[in-house]
Amino acid sequence: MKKIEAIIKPFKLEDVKEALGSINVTGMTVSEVKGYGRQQGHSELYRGAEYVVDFLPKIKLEAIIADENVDSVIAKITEAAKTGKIGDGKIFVTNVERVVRIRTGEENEDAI
Amino acid sequence: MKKIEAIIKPFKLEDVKEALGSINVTGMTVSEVKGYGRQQGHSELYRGAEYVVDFLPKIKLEAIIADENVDSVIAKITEAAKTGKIGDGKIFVTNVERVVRIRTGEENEDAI
Amino acid sequence: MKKIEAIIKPFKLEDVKEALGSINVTGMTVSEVKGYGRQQGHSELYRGAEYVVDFLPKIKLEAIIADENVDSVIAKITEAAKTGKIGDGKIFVTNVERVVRIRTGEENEDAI
Amino acid sequence: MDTLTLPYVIDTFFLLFASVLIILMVPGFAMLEAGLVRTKNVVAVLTGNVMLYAITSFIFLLWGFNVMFGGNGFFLSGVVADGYSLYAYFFFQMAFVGKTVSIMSGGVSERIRIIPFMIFAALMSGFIYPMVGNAIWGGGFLKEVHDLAGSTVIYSVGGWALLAGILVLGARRGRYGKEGQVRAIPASNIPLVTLGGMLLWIGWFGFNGGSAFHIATKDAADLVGLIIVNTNTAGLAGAISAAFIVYFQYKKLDITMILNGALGGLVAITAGADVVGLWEPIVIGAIGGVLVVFAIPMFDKLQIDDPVGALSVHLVNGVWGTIAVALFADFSLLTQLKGIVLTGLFTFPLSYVLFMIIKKAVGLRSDEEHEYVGLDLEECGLEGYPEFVKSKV
Amino acid sequence: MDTLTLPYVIDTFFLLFASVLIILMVPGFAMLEAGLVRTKNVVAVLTGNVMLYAITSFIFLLWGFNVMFGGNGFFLSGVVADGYSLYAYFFFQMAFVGKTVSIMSGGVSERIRIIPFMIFAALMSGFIYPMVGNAIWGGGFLKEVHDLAGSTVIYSVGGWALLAGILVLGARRGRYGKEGQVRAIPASNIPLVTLGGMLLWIGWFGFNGGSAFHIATKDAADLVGLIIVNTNTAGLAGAISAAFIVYFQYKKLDITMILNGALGGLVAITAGADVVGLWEPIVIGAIGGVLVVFAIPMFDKLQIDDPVGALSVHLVNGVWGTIAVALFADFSLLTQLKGIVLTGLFTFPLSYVLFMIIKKAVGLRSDEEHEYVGLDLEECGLEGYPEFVKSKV
Amino acid sequence: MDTLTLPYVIDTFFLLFASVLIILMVPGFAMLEAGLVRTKNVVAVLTGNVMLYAITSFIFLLWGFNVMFGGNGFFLSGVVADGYSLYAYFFFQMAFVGKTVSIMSGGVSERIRIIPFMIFAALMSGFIYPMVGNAIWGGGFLKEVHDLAGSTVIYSVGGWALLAGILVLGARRGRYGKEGQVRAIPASNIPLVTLGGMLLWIGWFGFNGGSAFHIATKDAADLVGLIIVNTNTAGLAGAISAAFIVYFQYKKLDITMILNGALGGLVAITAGADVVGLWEPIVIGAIGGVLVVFAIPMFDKLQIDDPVGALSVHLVNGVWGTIAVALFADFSLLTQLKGIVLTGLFTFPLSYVLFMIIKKAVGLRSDEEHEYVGLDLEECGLEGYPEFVKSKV
Ligand SMILES: Nc1ncnc2c1ncn2[C@@H]1O[C@H](COP(=O)(O)OP(=O)(O)O)[C@@H](O)[C@H]1O
Ligand SMILES: Nc1ncnc2c1ncn2[C@@H]1O[C@H](COP(=O)(O)OP(=O)(O)O)[C@@H](O)[C@H]1O
Ligand SMILES: Nc1ncnc2c1ncn2[C@@H]1O[C@H](COP(=O)(O)OP(=O)(O)O)[C@@H](O)[C@H]1O
Repeated sequence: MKKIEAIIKPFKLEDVKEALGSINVTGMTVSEVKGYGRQQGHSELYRGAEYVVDFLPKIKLEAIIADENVDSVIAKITEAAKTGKIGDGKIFVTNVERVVRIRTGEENEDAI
Repeated sequence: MKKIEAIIKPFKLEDVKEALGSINVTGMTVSEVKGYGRQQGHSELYRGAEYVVDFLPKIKLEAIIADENVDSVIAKITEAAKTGKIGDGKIFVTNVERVVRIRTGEENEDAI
Repeated sequence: MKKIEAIIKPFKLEDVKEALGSINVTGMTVSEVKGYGRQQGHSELYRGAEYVVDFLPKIKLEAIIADENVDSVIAKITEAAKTGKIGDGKIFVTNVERVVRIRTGEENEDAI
Repeated sequence: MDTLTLPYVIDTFFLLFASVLIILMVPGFAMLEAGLVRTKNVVAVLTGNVMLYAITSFIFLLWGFNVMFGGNGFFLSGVVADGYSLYAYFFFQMAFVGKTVSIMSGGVSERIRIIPFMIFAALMSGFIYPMVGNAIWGGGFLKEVHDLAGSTVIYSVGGWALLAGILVLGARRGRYGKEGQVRAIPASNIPLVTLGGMLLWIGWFGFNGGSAFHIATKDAADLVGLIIVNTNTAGLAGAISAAFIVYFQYKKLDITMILNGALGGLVAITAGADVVGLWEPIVIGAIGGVLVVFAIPMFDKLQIDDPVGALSVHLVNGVWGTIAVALFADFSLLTQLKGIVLTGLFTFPLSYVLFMIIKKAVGLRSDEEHEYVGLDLEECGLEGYPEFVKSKV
Repeated sequence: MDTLTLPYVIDTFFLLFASVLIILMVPGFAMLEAGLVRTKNVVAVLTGNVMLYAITSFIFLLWGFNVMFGGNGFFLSGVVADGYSLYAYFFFQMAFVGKTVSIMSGGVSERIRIIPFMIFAALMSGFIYPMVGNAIWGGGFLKEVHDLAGSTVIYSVGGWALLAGILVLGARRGRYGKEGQVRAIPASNIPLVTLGGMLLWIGWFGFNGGSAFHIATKDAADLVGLIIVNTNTAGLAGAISAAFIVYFQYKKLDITMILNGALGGLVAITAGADVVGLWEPIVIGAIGGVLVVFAIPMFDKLQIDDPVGALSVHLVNGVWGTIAVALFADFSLLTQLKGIVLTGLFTFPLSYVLFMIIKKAVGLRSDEEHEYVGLDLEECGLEGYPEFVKSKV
Repeated sequence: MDTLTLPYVIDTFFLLFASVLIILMVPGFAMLEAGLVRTKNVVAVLTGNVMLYAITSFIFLLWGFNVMFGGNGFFLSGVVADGYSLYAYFFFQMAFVGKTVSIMSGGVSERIRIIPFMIFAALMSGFIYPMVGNAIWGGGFLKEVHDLAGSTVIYSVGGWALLAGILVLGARRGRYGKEGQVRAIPASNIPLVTLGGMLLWIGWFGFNGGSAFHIATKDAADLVGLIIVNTNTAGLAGAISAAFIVYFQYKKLDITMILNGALGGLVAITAGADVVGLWEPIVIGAIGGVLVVFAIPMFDKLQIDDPVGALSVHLVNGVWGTIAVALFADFSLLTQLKGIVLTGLFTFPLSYVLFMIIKKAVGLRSDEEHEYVGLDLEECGLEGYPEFVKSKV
């Protein structure tokens, strides 16, 4: 099994969720993160002093999937999350050795 | 070393923490996340329009542990986090190649 | 490629960011987490009842980097995040199999 | 001692007291609306509320008051106060003017740019409102219409202008799906909404009570007492009826609906609190609450996107309250309807045209990206609840 | 001009002013309590506070006022006002009635369902409170008890009913460990708590000051001035004494304790602010603050779970304040004690039985799962600070 | 009926009304400042605001009032009230005293420890303020200075003491970079800031209006009306001018600047609202708003770290407002300057020395670690918005 971590723009979450649903990936966990990268932070103003906000709000989406789905999942996420503008985010793939469903104790592919 | 990631129901955190403490796992990092899965989101009402909340609040617990503890940790988490109802969550195991304790520079098992 | 996860004290984030910038690591994702470890939680008071706060605020910093940079990145983070007091945090290294830049579809080292 | 001046003194004091209550509605609207929009648009709403109070009051001081009450120039010159201090009279009237725009600011929120909206606010307080006000309250050709404190003059004027504004602006992006389905966009901060709603409720005692203008005779004191009790009763009835209906429909006590119900009741009683007895406000307010609960989804069905429910509260109930005067007291229905219709015919097209002109001239709506990111950063340079990973320390 | 009516006018105006201040306590309690509960129960608390104001006031308008002040039917008929407008008199009394339930709503929060609680609120405002009020203030058989603005009539009545409610409901799940250890459940929003506490403090000037009913003679004006100064002094003293003790015990300045100390002082002075001099409120208030700091952990030891400290503030200090009248002014201790005891003996068992009946009939407490998830979603369908990953846009 | 006492009654009522508005400034300052600091210091700021109200008022009751107005001992003894209740007079004056310290508490926030600051608050209300107040308002040697409600007596006194406090304390860690660059530290809660700002604005009507002391003649009523209108006008003008400049400089409508501009205008009109006509407050207030926008970065350039902008609002405009009296009305510029300079020469060095003594004796500033973690946990034992992973349930 693989873990897909995608850092995306917050307003793209719903689109990505639907895109993944269309290929039957219906389990995922998301969190609010802040990202730092090529996308220039904007400068904000606070009572007369300008300052740069380096870290921009992003959503991190994590989904554990079966090995054979990696390509299709990456394709779907890329398609749905893309705006073409800098800061669209990244996808990272790592290996997962074991998965357990707490409710039933099922393991691995059955537990996804 | 392995990283154990457990997605659990928020009100189970304290129980899981204690369960892990009982087998001397006393380091962990937790964060607030939102989960999407089989557990149906509830529908909320907002000024006359109903809408579905797909993403439910969960806690993500991460603990790096020695290889030999994987089974006991999984067993303890499963036991403590289980309510038997849908949405209890998942445990994912991944491999960790190196660990460093920032304060001392100690590495790997010494650093956990 | 490797994923570096560092759990650090919140007020050290800016120093760590600058330290990484100095070796040209300019992409990273951070999130607010709570940590439990050797550092004793402090006891708070709430209307006449004392209670222990076990989980202390930390920042989790994740950066995907090329294999050859692991040592220098660890060195920089350790240096910048260290206060020498308990609770300085940990660094974890895991393997990343694939990286995709959503905007361009570039993969792996090109996408970091 | 000259006791002859005491009624002058007491009425002046009373008007100042009422004015202060009305000005409490400024933070009232600001908190209500800031709580009802998404976090990313909170500062824009707050800034709009503060600035519109400043701008509308300022213009009213410069010439609006003068236009409305038949003065002869600028500032207060030539306006006559009837048995109380002219300053107190001005202050009381000035406290009103911003309300017509306050009620709009929630309805156009989350997409309107602040400066173009302030231009409209200036036009509203410098022209539209003083002209309607002059017709009904300033002794003009609608002076037969009974509208104690402004169900029509304030609330439906603001409501018509808001409707025009929403039509020109369009809905928030993503609010209505491709097949016309309505997507709820939840509020960001319910305690603020509740605080704002209660401050408005309390401000209304000054709003309606002060509109008696006099308290310094036994009859006047009784009348003020009656008005305030009736105002409160209609608010209670609106809250309770909205709660009943919303619970009946959805099995949930949606506090945003309940508060809007209360405000609907308060708007509805504003025209006639002085000419009805103690039980009529129960009916008037309860119907007000019901109207709100049904009007909110109706506007959504028409894809008229009103983030805070202001049309349902202020426009619908402004009309209802003005009609209710004829139903529950001895006033001509025809006259009341004439007031309603002519006000609408004057305000709506004029506002529509003005909004169109502003749109062409300087633009009205924030661009797509800023709408996603939130207006706060673009318009105000700050966020409502900033912090986290922001600065080194 | 008829100057003879001016005292009538001034007293009417004064009562309206005082009433408005008291109604500021509605958002006051709402903010205080919403800030003290956990985020997941914030909306339920807010909804309860708004609805209880609506329901109790409404019932008081329909018949409660009539029962309490010896009228002859419904609404205001047959009640006689003494030298001021009957409407203002009603409005002032109506502003009081909700308080008896407001003080309960924090104490039963985080587990009580809203609708059963509203049933109790209706019974409180329609029966329990008017009957106690009639006995003490309406010229009934406890009329010798000196209780200016309701240390007993309002605060201990609410307190006894709250105690009954808490006993019937039980503690929040997880509040007390298996071995009886107390687990702190921290508040969610301290700025709201502070805002609410200060609004209550300010409302109290109307609460106690208005209870003089007259201001329109030199003596009356002095008395009102004295009452308001004394009210404030007791609040100050309660805050300072609570701060001292809490700092002495824990080396921390716990603001929730300090504000509760201030409120304790305010409750304590409510019975006798008119019959003591300038220094006695210092003692009365300081003792009030101390009582709060010690009573809160005491109730916890008894496993009586009161999320906001309402029993310590209102019940304990309601009793203390009523006794203090006899200690610091020339009133019979016996009479005061009689008032305290009879009120308790009437209110506590009656409330207990009513809560039990409601529990059997419709259920009182939210089920386990909803208590974990929070009452907001189940009861109100919304969250206090919604947002994040909620809707597409 | 004795109508001769009615002016006494009306003036007493009026002073009580004004006092209540002023006390609304307590939550006003608390919300403004709590919103402007970082989340980790919110509770410390709230606790400071509540405690300073308690302590300063208490000391003023015990002897401060007596010192200031030439009494003969403690409490109110020997002070003479001129045609209204002595209690109301005391209450009104007591409502003022805390303000001198409230305006400081934002400026020294995020690093000062609460208890040492309370020691200073006690000294301020027991000595510094009563002595300056006595010189100008109590018939002392500066009684020629025209300062209606305290541009100098309240705001610049508080401002000088704040400047001394900031110099003794030093800047927040990390505020200024090694090469002197200024690092912005954003606010935590803008809705609270707005609420606080508007409560202050409304409180100011009582602050300045009440400073007429009398309303019970036709002339007095007109004067009070004029003062309140002028106060409001200066606030409007300050908000608008600050908005213009801030938009012109940065193309953003920074609400914290706009609100500070409004407060600057309000401070500036406080000395002379009673002696100017209707248009002068526009100029005075607009200049006040401009001064704020330029003074804030100026203090930063001097590395005088004032988290909320209090020096720019209160000290700078306190001085400007006192000068403006001479520019726009018929008063001696020399006398006004004498008042300004002597007040500064008295307050600043004395405060500096007192802060130094407190620093040596008990320490003034929180240590480095607590400053990073936030003062809330160390000083108060709680956090502003606690929750999350805190307790089992
Ligand atoms: N090396 C990295 N490690 C972890 N996260 C990264 C890395 N590089 C980028 N990110 C994340 O991806 C987001 C987008 O990256 P950015 O460089 O701004 O634009 P783009 O996605 O167009 O290359 C960043 O905000 C950050 O959250
Ligand atoms: N494939 C997955 N990848 C990542 N997280 C998942 C996945 N499936 C489920 N989760 C997480 O686990 C939680 C519980 O899953 P769910 O399917 O609702 O119930 P159950 O745990 O009983 O199978 C989800 O809310 C989500 O956070
Ligand atoms: N085994 C672990 N797994 C995951 N996170 C850990 C682990 N041990 C510690 N941490 C994280 O590192 C932080 C610091 O650890 P702690 O033991 O308090 O001090 P130190 O870093 O000095 O060893 C913890 O707050 C927690 O977030």
